[in-house]
Amino acid sequence: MSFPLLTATAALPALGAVATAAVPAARRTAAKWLALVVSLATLALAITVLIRFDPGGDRYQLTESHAWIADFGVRYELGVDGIAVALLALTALLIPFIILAGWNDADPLETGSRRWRPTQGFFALILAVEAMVVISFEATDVFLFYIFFEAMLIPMYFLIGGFGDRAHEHGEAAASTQRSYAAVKFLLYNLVGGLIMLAAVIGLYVVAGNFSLQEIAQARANGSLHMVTGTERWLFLGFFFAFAVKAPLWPLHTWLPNAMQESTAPVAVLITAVVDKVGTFAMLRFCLQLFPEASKWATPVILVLALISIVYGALLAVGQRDIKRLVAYASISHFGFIVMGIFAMTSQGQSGATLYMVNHGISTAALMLVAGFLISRRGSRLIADYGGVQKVAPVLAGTFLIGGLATLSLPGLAPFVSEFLVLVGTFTRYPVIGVIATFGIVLAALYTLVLYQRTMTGPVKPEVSAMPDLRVRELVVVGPLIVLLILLGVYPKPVTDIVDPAVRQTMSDVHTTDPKPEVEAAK
Amino acid sequence: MDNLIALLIAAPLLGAAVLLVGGRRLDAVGHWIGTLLSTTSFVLGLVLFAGLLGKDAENRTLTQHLWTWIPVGGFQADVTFRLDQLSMTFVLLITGVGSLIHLYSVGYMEHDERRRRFFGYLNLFLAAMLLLVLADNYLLLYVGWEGVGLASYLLIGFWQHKPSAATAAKKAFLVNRVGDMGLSIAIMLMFTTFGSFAFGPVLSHTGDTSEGRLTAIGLMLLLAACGKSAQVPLQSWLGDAMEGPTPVSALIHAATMVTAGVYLIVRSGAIFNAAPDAQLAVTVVGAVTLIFGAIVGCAKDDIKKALAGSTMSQIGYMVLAAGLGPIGYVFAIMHLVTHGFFKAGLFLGAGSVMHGMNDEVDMRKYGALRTYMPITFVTFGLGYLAIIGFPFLSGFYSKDAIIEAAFAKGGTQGWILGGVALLGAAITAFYMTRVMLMTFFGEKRWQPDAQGHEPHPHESPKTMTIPMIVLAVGSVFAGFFFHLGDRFLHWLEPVTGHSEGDSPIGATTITGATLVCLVVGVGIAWARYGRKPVPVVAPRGSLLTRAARRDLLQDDFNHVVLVRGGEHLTRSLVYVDHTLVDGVVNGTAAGVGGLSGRLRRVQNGFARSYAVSMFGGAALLVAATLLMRAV
Amino acid sequence: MNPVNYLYLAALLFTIGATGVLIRRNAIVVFMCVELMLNACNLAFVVFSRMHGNLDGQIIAFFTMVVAAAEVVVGLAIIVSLFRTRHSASVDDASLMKL
Amino acid sequence: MSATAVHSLWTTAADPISKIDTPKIEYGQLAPTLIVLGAALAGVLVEAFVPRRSRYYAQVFVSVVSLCAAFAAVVALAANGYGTTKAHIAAMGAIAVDGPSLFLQGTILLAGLVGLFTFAERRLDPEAHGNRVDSFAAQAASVPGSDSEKAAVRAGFTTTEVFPLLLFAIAGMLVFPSANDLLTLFVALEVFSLPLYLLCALARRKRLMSQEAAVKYFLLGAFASAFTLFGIALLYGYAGSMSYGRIAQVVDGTVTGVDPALAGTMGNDALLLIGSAMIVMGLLFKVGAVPFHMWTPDVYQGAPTPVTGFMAAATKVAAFGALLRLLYVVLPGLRWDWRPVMWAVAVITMLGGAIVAITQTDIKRLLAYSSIAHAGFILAGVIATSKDGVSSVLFYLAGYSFVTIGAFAVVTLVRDAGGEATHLSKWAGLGRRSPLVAAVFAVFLLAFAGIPLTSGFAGKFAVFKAAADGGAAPLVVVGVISSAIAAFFYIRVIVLMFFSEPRPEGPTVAVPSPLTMAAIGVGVAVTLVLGVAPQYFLDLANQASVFVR
Repeated sequence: MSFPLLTATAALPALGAVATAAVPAARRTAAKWLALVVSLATLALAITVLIRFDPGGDRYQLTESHAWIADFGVRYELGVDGIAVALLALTALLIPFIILAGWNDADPLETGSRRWRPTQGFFALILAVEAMVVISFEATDVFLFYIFFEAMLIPMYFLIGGFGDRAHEHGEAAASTQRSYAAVKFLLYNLVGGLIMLAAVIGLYVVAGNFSLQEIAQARANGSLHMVTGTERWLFLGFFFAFAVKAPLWPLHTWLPNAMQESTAPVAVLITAVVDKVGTFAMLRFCLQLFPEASKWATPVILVLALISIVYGALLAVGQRDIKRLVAYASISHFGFIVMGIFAMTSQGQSGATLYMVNHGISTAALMLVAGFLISRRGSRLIADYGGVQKVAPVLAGTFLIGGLATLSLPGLAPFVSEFLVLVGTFTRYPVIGVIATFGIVLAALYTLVLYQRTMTGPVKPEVSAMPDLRVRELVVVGPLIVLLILLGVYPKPVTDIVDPAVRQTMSDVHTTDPKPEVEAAK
Repeated sequence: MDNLIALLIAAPLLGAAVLLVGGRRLDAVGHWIGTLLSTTSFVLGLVLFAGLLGKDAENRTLTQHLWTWIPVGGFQADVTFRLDQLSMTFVLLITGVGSLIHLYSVGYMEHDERRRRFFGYLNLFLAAMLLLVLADNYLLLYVGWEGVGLASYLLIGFWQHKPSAATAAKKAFLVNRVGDMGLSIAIMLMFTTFGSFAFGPVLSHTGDTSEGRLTAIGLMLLLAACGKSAQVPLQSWLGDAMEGPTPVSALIHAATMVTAGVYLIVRSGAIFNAAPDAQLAVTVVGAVTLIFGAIVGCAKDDIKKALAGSTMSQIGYMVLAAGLGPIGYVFAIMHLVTHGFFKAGLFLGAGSVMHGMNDEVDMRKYGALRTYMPITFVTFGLGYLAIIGFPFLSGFYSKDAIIEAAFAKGGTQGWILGGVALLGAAITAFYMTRVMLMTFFGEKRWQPDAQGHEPHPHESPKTMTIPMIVLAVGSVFAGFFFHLGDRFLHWLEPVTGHSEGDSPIGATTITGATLVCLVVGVGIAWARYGRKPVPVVAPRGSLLTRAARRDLLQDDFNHVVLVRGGEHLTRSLVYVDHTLVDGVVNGTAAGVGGLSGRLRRVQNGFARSYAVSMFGGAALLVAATLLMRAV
Repeated sequence: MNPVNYLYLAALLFTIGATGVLIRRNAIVVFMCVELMLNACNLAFVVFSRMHGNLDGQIIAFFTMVVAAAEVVVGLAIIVSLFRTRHSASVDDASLMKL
Repeated sequence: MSATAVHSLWTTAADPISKIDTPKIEYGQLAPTLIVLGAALAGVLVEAFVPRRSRYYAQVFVSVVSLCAAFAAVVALAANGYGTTKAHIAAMGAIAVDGPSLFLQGTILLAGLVGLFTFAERRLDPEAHGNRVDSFAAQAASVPGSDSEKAAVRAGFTTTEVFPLLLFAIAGMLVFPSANDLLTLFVALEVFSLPLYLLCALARRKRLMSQEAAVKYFLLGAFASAFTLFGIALLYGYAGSMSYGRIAQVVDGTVTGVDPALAGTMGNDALLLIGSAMIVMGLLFKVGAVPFHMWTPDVYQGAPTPVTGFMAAATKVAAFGALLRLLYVVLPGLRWDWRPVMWAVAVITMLGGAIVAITQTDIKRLLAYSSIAHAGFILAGVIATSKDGVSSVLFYLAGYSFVTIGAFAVVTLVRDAGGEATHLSKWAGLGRRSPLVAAVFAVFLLAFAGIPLTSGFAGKFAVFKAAADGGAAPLVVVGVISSAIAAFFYIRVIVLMFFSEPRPEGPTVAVPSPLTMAAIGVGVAVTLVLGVAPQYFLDLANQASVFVR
């Protein structure tokens, strides 16, 4: 038996989490370094996966399969396709930056009991989330996926509720109340989604008798597993609901602004750039493969919801007074694009959506982490509290601008490629929706530039006049992300090459092909 | 030689990267690096130009494939460059005028502590514009297109500490984005229609599809062009863009940015040729903007804004010409080139004046500057003569050709368009004469600036005057040079195609009419501003004047409808999100909580009531069981 | 006499006992009502035993008595300790815990 | 009825007496019960003869040894195939030795053992006059606050009787799910109920509440027993037998239960239906299903916490075992009648428990309502009427009981001057003061909430799967909804512990002896093992899911 690479990729951060949590209270710095080293090692493993993955090979590669809970028809089955590899790499890539960015976010303010170890906890939780996200991307067993899809809520919940920005306009008590509100909201939304999915998972078992994605998909494809139309639709809705909460799709989105607003910037990045991706990823992998007919049936409604998300998220982003909330609503808009791309059922749309997940992860990380650096300097999240920052901290302002430009999908930066692909992919099948979605790019420019203008330009406010520019650690965080944004914007081919075969497979699962261009069709 | 094309772009791009990433270490030499790399690009352009001239007219298209950019299914975007006569023309204009502006900026920005960054942005601007004109497909063009938007954003807002500059920059970007939306929809339409968006497949298959689709594509391209070229209704950013340093205005108005729209329309000629409705829309937009810009130019007291109005109007000419189809394409480009010379010269001159006048921009506070700044006066004067179409200067040839082409459109349309073009010529003469008179003639109306410094007008340093002189030479001779033996026509014809229209009136008559308009315009201006002293405080003016001062109320319209409306919309959506979307969930939670509170009271602590509940439950259980049997 | 009538009697006694539990306040009385219900059951057992012609029912009756006796022991202990603490045997007084 | 018929009744009734055989008792197969019962009696003797000073140790020793021995006996029986191939009915039809009984007996014994640890804990309360004290009253007979009580405390009295009481209760519970006739069922019910009534009254602190709990539990319990008994009488009247197998046959119609002569009056389904409904009601009372649940919160709150933990776990196991056997062995022929009714009960139990729990402010009451909701979930598995249903319920009960005991054990640790600090507001910021205790409690809460990787999830999944397979999909949906509601209050507690600022006058967390630590540790271990690698236990439950008839 070959080395279980995929298991190792998930197990390493899991063990790292335990080890980090076990570091004694006084050795905070050791815990940080340990977490960083583990995350880097995980990245190395993820890169190994990336290298060993052959885009032209089997659909699922590096597969592992072991008996687990035979009684539930559950196997421990791992395997990655191109889409999963891309997202796996993204996750492994972002975690070291998140850890580095949050280096000092969890230093204890006052000592509680002797055993109170928030720093260790913070980094352990981040690694735990990484482990669970990684295994969700790898799982080819629906049940296995579900378990980690749900379980990752717990560490996330503690990260949101337990760690927040230092300063708060209404004092620590109010901050703590709002934090726990945000954490509870996050958990309840996702838990409700997850429980509804649980009902569907059980239903799937009743219908299919096992949870193997490959087996079910195959049985569906060759007709040996017939689902009654109504059943398929209900099951699809159960799955989709959970993913739509996670993604999040309008109108199930309201937990995201709260969660991102109250958590520290690295955690906010973790939510939107890493954890939420599981939702959209799962739509692509599970909804479409398991329930192709129902997916097609639901497409119009989902596209409209996605469209609403795009426009609504962007408009609300314009109306925000809080930097993080603004980024959160922007993310909602972007998730609208991703969902739209997935359900446009064209290869451009789905490749674009996958690429979008990767790019959005990087761009949001860049923007949000810089915003976090900014917020930690001034101790306020309110846009109105800033002004003229570029004068005193030009590098910070510059990186913030690049992050913002990536968010508004400036050509030359990575998100443009994916956004355009999604738009084209949607347009070829649903021109009207594609055109309306294009309005999103104007709104994106509006909220980004308004944010930049209000915080970075204009006369220097007295409170920011002594603001230091980015430190070396912070530059190390932002620099590589920006380089990646440019690289993937100029040369996304390596990623599309990996993703493309998987998307084509998915398309054939759903029995669709790209619409032919008019001229070619005429010939 | 093909491989040099990429270097054209690479040189300024490298400059931008080095200058922006390099940091303070490069402060001392940054401006020279920038100028050098821009000039390098110009030299490369000349080399390529020489190479092209050495080939047959039919084989003057070079392509360079660098790498496959986005390959997804049928969607294939390549990074491929295409250098033909049309792009060559632009390359030379962009790098030539651009390099001169770089040189000029060395002096103009000397005292700005962020000069290095300014040059970085300038280089970025050139690179983006070169990418735009060299791209072989619309998507790559789009990259340059938005790159230009970004660079203009950075440059217009260069003095970010001024809120007005930051706002103007944002506005420019946003309005441009609206146009960009058009371009991206156009690309999507092309993809669904032709399965490609490279110039070759798209432009050679226009005959295979319906006119309706082509019209849609054309209109979307027009929307894009309106954004970049500041055509009505997306012209509003141009005036505000004057917040940027003057070299930036020169660059935007002469060599880059606003010309992009004209390039796009001319480049997509094949589509417009097959979609007459779209063409008509182009001409209408051009004609309206022509007059609109001219009127605005008449009312502005800010020298740069007056020039901005003029740009709008002149681009209107070009768009009008481009809308005329093959009759006009060549002349549109020709006017674009000559305009590049004289408008750059005018702006640099204006910058020179401001440089000497403590950055004062209000022409009412100028006057009698001709003796203090002789070089500026002469170069500005030559540019002035060129733009009003003074015979045998460059503007004369290009504008005259457009007016002829407009008449040649034929029918009522021809008369209307020709008439508008003529009227525009007259107004141009009026407002440019006004600018000239208010700035260089009359009495001194100088005022101390906000800090109380009296202005001491003086001639600008050599780095500034040399570019002005060079541009003045271009303004004088370029038109004649192009016109001689229809050189320009023959040069461009293989790309754009050309057809002679049959004008209802003779060419000589039109030229005569143009000259009459010119004299009338100059005369009225002289009567109003040359003979009488110019008041320092602007008179209230007529309704039209007041409207024109406010950009014909378009900003007010935008403010009321878009800004206010948008604010209301977002605010109400924030409310909706909070109360409705969130409220439903919170309401459900509260409902369950309330139910819980009520049910809780059943548990009243009395054992006997518990027993009642049990007894009742037992009774129900029994009854239900019996009932089940009965049913 | 038809043994079924004894069944009716048993049911009646049971109902009376149950009603007593529901309406009486004194814990001892309540408890006695429970005992009455048990005895109603006993009656039923015996009647059924008689009707079926086997002895099971009668044997059960004995068991029930033993169980009832045990219940009395436990019950009285609890009730008495409650009474000594509160000086009241009202079940309604014992309502510290609610909601 | 003719006179001869009546006469023949008399004579035939008299005959069998002469034929009474010596009862054949399979002592080996009843060993678990007998060991515990014997130990309980030994405990009584210990109480009588061992000096006060060493009674505690003697009692703990006897109890631990007996429970371990009984568990070993269960394991031995199972290993010898009594759970599967050799399953049969022992003790002349009174006791069924089969898979479900052995599984549940094993569970009860382990739960009892862990519960015993919490009973024996003597380090939590501060020492009174140099004597270590446990959670039970110094002298139950003394009036709270009286001089005699003070004297008893001063003298270092402890109520070591709790150990034999516990053993008696366990013995009853062992019999309850394996009872194979109605009489045994009733006797077992009383045998385990009576000691529990007493145990409830024995709290050291808050004795008023403890006594009140006992009174309520006792009166309502007796009331419910009476119903059960009447139900038994009716069923006996219907079938003419107490034996499960015999009644089932009568229900199926394979045997006529009644003399044809009596059929007109007696062979009446009304007897069957009313009788079984009343028995089921008695069992539903024990499991705490709505609307028979109202004793649960009060008793759980008032009883000494170790007792609550034990009771919540073991009673539920025993009662569900009995319910399963009753419904699956005796009344399968009636399932079209009882299924809809049980559907309704399950639905209102799940929803009722979850909804009312939301607004609770006392941690013990909260857990009580949570146990009600869980009873609803388990009922969903019961309703499946399939082998899967049985095994899922068995699995759920095994997982649930350890979580419950563990959770209540944690509750005993959080104390202030008045003993256990059970008001939720006092738990604020516990995560800051004692991260470990809070984390452990959070694990239990997450298991209650059914978060994956805990036993709660595996159990819930098993039960819902069985229900969905059995055609009860709507029940699954309701279950999911009430899970969501339930999640809300579990999360509320977690929020309180971790995200609220600790109060300055907040409670302290006592450091327990290894006994409670073991109880909590076992709880956590079982929760995680059953959550992560449940297959072995699912197999076990699967093998054990066939009832003998």
